[in-house]
Order: sequence, then structure tokens, then C-alpha cells
Amino acid sequence: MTPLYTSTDHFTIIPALMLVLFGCGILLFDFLVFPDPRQRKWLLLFVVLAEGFAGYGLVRQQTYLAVNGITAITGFQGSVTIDGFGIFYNWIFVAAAVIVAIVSYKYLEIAGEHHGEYYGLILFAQAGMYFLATGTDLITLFVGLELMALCFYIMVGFLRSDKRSNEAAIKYLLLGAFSSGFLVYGFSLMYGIAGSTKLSAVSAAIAARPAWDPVVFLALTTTSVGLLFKISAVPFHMWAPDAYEGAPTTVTAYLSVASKAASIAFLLRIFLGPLAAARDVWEPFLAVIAVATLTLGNLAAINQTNIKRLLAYSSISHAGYMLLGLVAGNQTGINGIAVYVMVYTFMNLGAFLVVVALRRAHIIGEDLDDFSGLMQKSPGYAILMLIFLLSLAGIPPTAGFLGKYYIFLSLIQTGHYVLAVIATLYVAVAIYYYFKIVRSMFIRESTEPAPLATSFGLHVALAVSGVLTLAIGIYPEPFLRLAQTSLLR
Amino acid sequence: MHPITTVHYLALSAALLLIGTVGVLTRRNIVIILMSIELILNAVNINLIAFSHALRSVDGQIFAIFVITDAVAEAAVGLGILIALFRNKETVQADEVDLLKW
Amino acid sequence: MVIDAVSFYLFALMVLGGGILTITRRNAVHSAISLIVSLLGVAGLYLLQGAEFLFAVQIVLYVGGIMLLFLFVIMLVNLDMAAKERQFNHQWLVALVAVALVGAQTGYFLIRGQGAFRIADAGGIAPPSALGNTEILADALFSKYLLPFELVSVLLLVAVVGSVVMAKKRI
Amino acid sequence: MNQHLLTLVLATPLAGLAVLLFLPSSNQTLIRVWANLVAFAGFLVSVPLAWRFQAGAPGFQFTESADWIPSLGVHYHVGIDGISLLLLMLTTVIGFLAVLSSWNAIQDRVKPYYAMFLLLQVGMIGVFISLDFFLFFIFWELVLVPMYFIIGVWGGPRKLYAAIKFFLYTLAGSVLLLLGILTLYLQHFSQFGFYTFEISELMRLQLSRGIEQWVFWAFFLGFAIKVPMFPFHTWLPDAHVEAPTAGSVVLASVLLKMGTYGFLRFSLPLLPQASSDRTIVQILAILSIVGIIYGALVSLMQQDWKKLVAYSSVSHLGFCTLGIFALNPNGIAGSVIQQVNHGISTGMLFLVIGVIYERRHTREIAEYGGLAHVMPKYATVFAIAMLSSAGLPLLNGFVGEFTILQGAFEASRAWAAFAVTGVILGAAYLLWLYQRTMLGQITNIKNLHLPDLSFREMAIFLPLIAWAFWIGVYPKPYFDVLRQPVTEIVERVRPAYFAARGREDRGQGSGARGQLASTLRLPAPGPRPPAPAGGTQ
Repeated sequence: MTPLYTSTDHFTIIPALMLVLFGCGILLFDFLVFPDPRQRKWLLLFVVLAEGFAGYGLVRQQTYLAVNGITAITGFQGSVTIDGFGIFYNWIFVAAAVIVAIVSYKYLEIAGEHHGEYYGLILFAQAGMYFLATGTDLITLFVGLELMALCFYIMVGFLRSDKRSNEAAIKYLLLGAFSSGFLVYGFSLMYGIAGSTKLSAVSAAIAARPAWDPVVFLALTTTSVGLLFKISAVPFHMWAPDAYEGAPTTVTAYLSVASKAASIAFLLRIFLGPLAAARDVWEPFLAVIAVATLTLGNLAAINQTNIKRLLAYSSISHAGYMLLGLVAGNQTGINGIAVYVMVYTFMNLGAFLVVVALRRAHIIGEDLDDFSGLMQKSPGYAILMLIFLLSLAGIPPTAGFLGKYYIFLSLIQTGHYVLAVIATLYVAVAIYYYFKIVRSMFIRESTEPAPLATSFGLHVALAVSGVLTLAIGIYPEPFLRLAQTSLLR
Repeated sequence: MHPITTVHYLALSAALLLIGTVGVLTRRNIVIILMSIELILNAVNINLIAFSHALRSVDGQIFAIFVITDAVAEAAVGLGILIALFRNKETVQADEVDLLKW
Repeated sequence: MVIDAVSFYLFALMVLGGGILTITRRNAVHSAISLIVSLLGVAGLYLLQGAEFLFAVQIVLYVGGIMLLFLFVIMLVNLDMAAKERQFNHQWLVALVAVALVGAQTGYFLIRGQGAFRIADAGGIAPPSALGNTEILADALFSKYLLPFELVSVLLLVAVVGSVVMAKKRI
Repeated sequence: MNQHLLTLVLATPLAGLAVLLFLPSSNQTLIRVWANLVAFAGFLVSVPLAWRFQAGAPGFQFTESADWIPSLGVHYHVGIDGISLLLLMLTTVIGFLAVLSSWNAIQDRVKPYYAMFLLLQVGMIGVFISLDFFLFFIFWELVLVPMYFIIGVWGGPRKLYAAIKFFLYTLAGSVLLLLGILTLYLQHFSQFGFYTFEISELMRLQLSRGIEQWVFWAFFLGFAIKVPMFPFHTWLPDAHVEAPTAGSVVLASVLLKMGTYGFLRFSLPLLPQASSDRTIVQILAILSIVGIIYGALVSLMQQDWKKLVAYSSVSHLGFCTLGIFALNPNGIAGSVIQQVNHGISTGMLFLVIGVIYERRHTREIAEYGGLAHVMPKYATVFAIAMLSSAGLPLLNGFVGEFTILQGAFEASRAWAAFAVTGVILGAAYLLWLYQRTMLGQITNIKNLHLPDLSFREMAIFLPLIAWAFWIGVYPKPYFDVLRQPVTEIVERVRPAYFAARGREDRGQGSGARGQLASTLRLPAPGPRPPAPAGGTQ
């Protein structure tokens, strides 16, 4: 009989273990020590420590892979696989979680819902993401997904006395549970085809079947429903604008970045693993969905006046770009998705962080008008927001250009010229709505004089995202090398 | 009478999946939508058990245990959120939850 | 043989009938009771397929746990008003058509795809009794599936925290 | 020194911008002085380029190269040939004068204004010196953002509309340009096995006809929207009319040249087959001619002074593209000269409008009349600008237009015939404009006591006037500088061109008069020689 829990097993889950341990620590400590909400920001120490240890674990895994010259370590009898892919995406989760955590305390204090559980949920959600990026077993992936999703349902509804937050949470939960029901239905069929829950076994079993095998097709479609829902691709995008708008803005930032990155990692694991053999079947479907996602995301964003809703639609359109990388499907495309996710993380986080700063006591600060005259009120924030928006639009020399560059390149490389032209033209559409915000900030006059709600954490977080958004754009070499490690699998 | 094969179970499961889907898509009452989601998860479990039986593999049953656990967790959180919503809004109808565009 | 077939159809009737009643009843309590019937039918199917442990889990956890939760909430949020209102949303027809299409497709694929599982069925009809054995299940759960098992404990912790955070007035 | 000179030219406005950001925004005078100093320094550091440039030398000069993004094959590679030299000098001169002209015009948000101008300057210089396609594209896009703000923040009443229209049009073009660039990049990889954006490397490509044509059209959209060529010109009048004076000046003088420069630097040398394809050349020539005549006719009808000049740009740029696609040395050299000319003369015209707009805050032509009586210096300057734009001999416009017409005639008599109508119409609308605004009696009482040009304003005009006369009277240095690069382009696009005419003909292009003589000596041009079929093996 194989031993229950070996040191290799341990090694493969150290980061997640750290996250969960510190998460439990936060729950206990909060309960025992901090009666006054204003002291609870000290819980951030736990988050930072947890991320530090998790990051250390990732570094150790990385060096282990490099030193031994292997591409992957598997643990728990194939339930998890640590490879360059998983490690890369986990770095993104770490970055997103730290940045979101350190800006949250001020926001939650203003909203009057500063509870320790929030930080715990951030860490637990990240633990779920860890297994989405590294899991190689249907059950592990499913449980990881649900762990992440459950944390997000709660965090979205965290402003319990705010009706919009309640609504967002219940909508997100209903649609989320519904879609994961379909996902797991697809998983059950995959299990039936392969007789095993290991991704490698499923891949082999599907590859042994003809391309248009009906059962494979059924498994493909039902699984895709769940996967596409998570990355908010059309027609499964309906939850995103509502959840983004109703959730606390810090949670929106986390949701739009980390959850999307994890879902993309998950999607790639499934589509490039078990479903790779059925590529001929899903490629045209995915192309249609990607174009629909781009179209709807971009067109619907044009008329939005709520910034969070606008950014929600914009993030839908970004999901379309990422999908196009998968449609291209070559190494450039997959690498491009990694680059795209990396730059998207920082620019999108940055944009939401500026929205966080606009939330002040008695001012929701999410409307286009709230941005009026930001340039005069606090030029630093306005210029940062400009950089983030330019990057989201994909204007060089910001980071966002690089993500789009790879996607376009992969599309041309694989001969998807029409898709490439469509994708590029939507850049021009996107500029229109991003520049609605720019117009408000720089050209309109200020409507209300209340100063922004800044905090030390917010400054640090904004500086980090701003510097990275520019740095990746201007000197991308080290970042591109980092992204290339995601191809090691 | 034909012997009962795996495909019978699969057909039953598909039917239950569709019933659940209809429930989610057409009902207004959030509690009933949550119940419909339970139906979907049970359809999954029927699949898993049927395969587990046919393949002589225990994995399906294990998977089913996890699905059940997940159903529990989702129901608990969903009902919790529902109570928070009800406290603020006094309704459990999905399309009256309309501050955000649905 | 025949017993098996008869019980399958009996349980299938429970499952589908209960399901249909669940989604059509006006009164949420009736729905909940129909759901119990449906879930019991599923439990019966587990028994037929030799999954005794799951049969027990289904009854204890689902019928005993989740349904209690549902009923509790139904009482708490007072659904009397809701029962008098319109039960279906405006898009119900669209939804039904869409689902009918998906259903036709699914059925078609299942029938066409029978071959996919032929290998699986070839082994024989009678289930090896060991499969339902709780001991084997536990072995697998604590060796091969140790990781998801541990992970699901975090999931449950989150569920507890979440429902407390959501449902409690002051935390 | 030589190898860092271009980097210095590029870095000067950037460094100035960095310092500017730390100046207190309350001290407007300090910011103005600093911005003017930086812009002037930017001009000064570019002067050695003109001195040290070796006119006859082949290839690029002042080159500097360094790895930038090795994993994509992107280099920081800069260098100039005669074409870039002229446009670069135009950029630094006009950039400085535009900053200088804003001294009084901009009173609101002074610091961001100058910051945007310096950033714009970086982008424009970068476009003209990049020898790496990726680098070029970065600068190309970098220009959009400051221009958006210059129009959108400091512009006229419909500034928001004009600014976003400008941005969307040019962006839509440039993303398609990007697709074309990427296609070449991938082709290069498949032929040579490594990725690079170096233009010299990309020129080694052997492309199939189909690919070349597709890439050509992608490039075309990018460049033609920028120029702007006829059906894509609609953003231009809006942008010009709403932009502040200095914005219009830079937009007309430099930004539009980025499009024509793109054709010369990329479309022609990289895609010789497509650029010499009979159908494509016909289409482009027709679009150019339509632009020339349409722009002129619309100018005739304008009631708004600035809009008139804006449409005249469409007409003049039509000449430039026509010259390029004549695909012979006269046409291309004339086109580059004309680009510089248009920069000088249209820049002056916009500055002229800016002067009167600062005084009267209206651009309705009907509001004016008889200004020559109250503002004699102003009327003189305007006369010179107008005549330079109309192409009067002894002024710069003549040299450019004449050489282009020569080239066009050589390519096709019909083209030349149509283009000449554009010259005539151009003279008509400009003279009529002059008559309506400057001559006659003062009809509007508000114009009675307008002050004439101040010293600062004269200081802005004088260099441009001097330059206009220089090119008009003694254009030889310009043709000398252009001969080598133009010959290279023509040889690349039409390898048979010089062979058919004998070697001695290569020397042509030394001044308008010399060219005239050499053209007359030639046998009758006849129909265009057939495009070199089968590629450039």
C-alpha cells in the first residue's frame, strides 16, 4: 500500500497549505482578539505573511523544477501537478490577493462591514485557485472550483445591509451553482468515458475516440458551459455586470482579476488536456463564442454610466481576447494568454483601485460623473487611471498592448485572418468607452469637492500596479520570460 | 423486459438534468431555483453511480460524495444569502431582485 | 432481473415525478416535499447500483440535512405571499423551447453514443458486492483522494463561515 | 558622438518633460519658459544632424542599435536617410515654433499643455528615426494620446467630438497596420528562421504576390487614414477646426507627414511588387487626384477660415501621395519636398489664423475684410504664406508641386492634367480667401483697432518665411539629400526603371531646373512602363 502522505505530496501543496492555515488563523484571531473593527487591519499581517509563505513555497517549487531539470512534480497520486503553468498562474493569484487585501481595510471601514472573515475568505478563495491551476484530477479541480466560487459568493454579498450587494450575491450564486452543475455533469461523462478521474486518463480515452463522438461532444458542451460561465464569455456572461456592480469594489477587483485568471488556467487545463483531441470540434465553436464575447462586451460597454459596470463589460471583452488565444491554440497563443492574463491583472486591478478610492462616506463614487474633474482634484490618480485605461485599450507603450500583440500574432500565425481583423477593430471600439472615463477625468469640471479616500495600502497597491503596467510595456523582456515558464508542462 | 443498462441510467439522469434546468430558468421563487439546482446535482450523481457500477471503479462513488458535499455547502450559503436579502428586501422572487439590471 | 428492472422503473418514476412536481408546485413546502420524494428515488437507484454507503449518505445528508435546511428557511422567510403570486417568470416559454431543444439534442447524442459505454457494460450485470463496501470507499478516500477530501473540509468551513456571516444580524 | 546624436534628439524633449512634471503648476511663467527652452534645445541638438549629414552616402546614417526585447526580436534601432532628415528637421523646427506660439493662447492648465506637447514631440521624432518596425509602431501610437488631449482639452466648442473622432480613425487604421507588420514578421521567421522587426531584415523577404497585396492594403489603411487620403479624410477638418492653433500647426505640418513617410519608408521598399502593381497604383493615383480636386473644391466653399485651410491640406497631401505613386525619382523627391513645403506653408497659414483668432475669437471669413489696412505686417506675412501654399515661383510650393507634376506626367499624362487643375483651384481659393479677408475696405467695425503682429509673433513667422524662400530659390541641397534614398526606393520598386533609361539619367533630381531640362531631353514618356512582373529576384 502506498504511503498516505509523503513529503512529495506535502511539497506540492505547501502554498495552499499556508493559505489555509493563515486563513484559519485569521478566523480564530479575529474572534478572540479584535473587538474594535478599526484594529482589524492588523489582520492584514496574516494575509501578507500567508502570501509570503505561499510565495516562498512557489519559489521552492520553481527552483526544485529547475535544479532537477524536470517539467512537473505530481503529488497525491496524480491529483495535483506542479509545473511551470501552475506556478506562473499562482504568482498572479498571489499578486492579486496581496494587492486587493491591502486596499480593502479602508473601503470596508467606510462601508461599515470590516470583519476579519473577509481576509480569511480572500485566502481560502486563493487556495481554491491554487488547485484550479495545479489540479490534474477532475475531483480536485471541481472541489477547487467550488471552494473559490463559494468564497466569492460570500464576498460579493459581504455588504450585508446593501441591497445591491445582496442581489449581486444571490444572482451570482444561482447562476454560478447552475453552471457548475453543468460543468460537473460534463465531468461525470468524462469519468464515464475514461473510467478514471485523472486528466491524463481522460485525455487518452478521448483521444482514442473519433473526433465527433457524440458522448465526447456532450461532455464537451456541458463542461464548456461551466468553464465559459466562469470566464464570463457570451452567452454565459449575464452574471458579470451585476456581480461586479453590486459587490464591494475591492471584491470586484479580486473577482475580475484572480477569479478570471484561475478560470482561464482551469479552462486551459481542460481544453488543452482532455479536450485537446476534440480540437476540430470545439475550435469553430470557441471562435464564434469569442467573437460574440468581444462584440457584446464592447458594444454593451459603450452605453454604461456606472464605471464598475463599464469595466465589467470591458472585462467580458478581455475574456474574448483570451479565448482567441486558445482558438489560435499554438504556442504563441497559449503564451499570449499567459502574458494577457499577467498584464490584465495589473491594469484591471489598477483601474478598480481608483474606483475604490472614489468610495467615500456617503458617496458611492461609481458613476461616470464621480470621475469628473479628477485631474484637478488629484492629478496622480487621474494620470494612473489614464495609464490603466490606455493599457486596457491596448495602446503602446503600456502593458496591455503586449497582451493583444501576442493574441494578434498567434491568430495570424495560425491563419485566422478574419478573427484577427475583427479583434483589432474592436480595439478602436474599446477606446471609445475607455475614453469616456478619460473625458470625464480630464475635460469635465469637478462636481463634488470631497477628497478621495486614500490610505497607505491604496497608495502602495496603486504604485505597484501602475509601475508594473508601465514597466511591462516599456521593458517587457523579464516579464515575457516569466510568462514563457507557463509553457512548461 | 430489457435488462437495465447504463444507458437507462444516463437517460434518466439527462431527463432529471433537464427538469432541473427548466426549474432554474422558469421559476421566480429563489428557494425553488435552489431546489432545482439540487435536482441537477442529483442527475450528476446518478451518472456517476451508474458509471461507477458499470466500470467496477470506486472513483465514481467518491466523486458523488464530493458532489453531495458541495451541494450541501452551496445550499447553506445560498440560503444564508437569501435570508440577508429577505431581511433587506422582503422578497424571494428572482425577478423582483432588480436594482441591478437582471 | 425482473425485480431489478421493476425497481429501476419505480425509482425512476419517483425521481422524475418528484422532480417535475418540485418545479411546478405553487407552494414551496409542497415543492420541498416533492424534492424529498425525488431524492429518495435517487437513493433507491444508488442501492440498485450497489452503492450502499451513498444510499445512506443520501438519506442522512440530503433528506435529513439539506431538506431540513430548506424547510427551515421556507418557514423563516414566510413564503405565503410568494405562493399567491405569479410563479413563472416572463421568459418561461423561451426557456422551455431552449430546454426542449437541448433535451432533444442530449437524447439524440445519448442514443447515438451508446457505443461509448459498451466497453464499460461488457463486464457483466451483477455488481461485485465489494464495491458498495464502505471500507473500500474509505480506503480510496484516504489514499487516492486524500487531497480533495482535505480540500472539501475547507469548503465546508467556508460554507459555515459564509452562512453565519450572511444570515446573522451582527457579527 | 555621431552614433548617439539621434538618441539625444529623441531624449531632449523626454528629459525636458520629466523635469517639467516636477515644476510647480502654479508658476505658469516658469513652465512656459522651461517648455520653450526645451523645445528650442530640441531644435538645437537636431542642427548637427543637418551639418554632418553626408548627402550622397547610401543607406542610413547616425545609426544606433541595441537589443530591446530580445525574445520578440525587437531592437532599439534608429537612423536617418535624406527623407527622414528633412522630416525630422521639419519636426524640430515646427515643434519649437508651435510651443512658442502658445505663449499667450493657452492660459488654462498650462503645465499639462506643455507636457503633452513635449510628449508629442518625442513621438513624432521617434516615428521619423525608427528603423525597427516595432519601435516605429510604438512611437506611431504614442502620438495619438497627447494629440487627443491637445484637441480635447484646449480645443474649440466641438472638441470632444473632434478629439475622439481623430483618435478612433487613426487607431482603427493603425491596428490594421499592426496586422500587416505581424504578417511580415511571421513571413520573415518562416523564411529565415528568426524573429525580427528590423526593416533592413524585412527587406530581404521574398513574398508571394497575394501576401504582398494583403499586407499592402493593411499598410495602406494605416497610412492613408493618417495622411489622410480621400475617403478617409473626414476626421481631418474636425480635428483641425477644433484644435488650438499650435495643435493644428503640428497636426498639419508633422502628423500628416507620418502617413506619407510610412508609404515611403515601408510600403514601397518592403512591398515592391504590390506597390508597383498596375491596379494598385491606378487606385492610389485616382484617390490622390480625387483628393486633390475634392479638397480644393470644398475649400472654395468654406465660410470658416480654418476649415478652408484644413481642406486645402487634403488637396496638398493628395499631391504628395500622387508623387509617391508616380514611382519615379521626380515624383518621390517632389513629394518629400512638398511634404516639407506643406509643413512650412500650412503651418504658417494656421499660425496666421491663430493670430487673428487670438484677437477676435472668430474664424468666420465674413467677419473680416480689409485687414491689410490695420495690420500691414500681418497682411504681408499672410500673403507670403498664401503664395507659398499656392505654389508661386520663387517660393517653396512651386518647387514641390512642379517636381511632382513632372513625375506624374512621366507616369501618365492624364494624372498630370488632373493634378494641374488642383493647382489652379488651389490658387483660386487661396487668393479669394486673401481677397475676402485682407483686401478692400474694413467692413466690420470690430476690426478697426486690431494690433499688428507683436515681436514674438514675428519671431515665429520669420524663420518659416526664410525657409520658404530658401527652398523656393535654392532647392539644390534638398534634392541632393534626397537623391540617394529616392534612387534606392525607385530601384527597389522598379528595378527596370534605371536600366531602361540609361545610367546617366540617375543623376537627375538636382534642382527643379535641372530636372526640367532632363525631362525635356527624354523621349516622350508614353504610357507607363509595365510593372515588373514576377517579383524582384
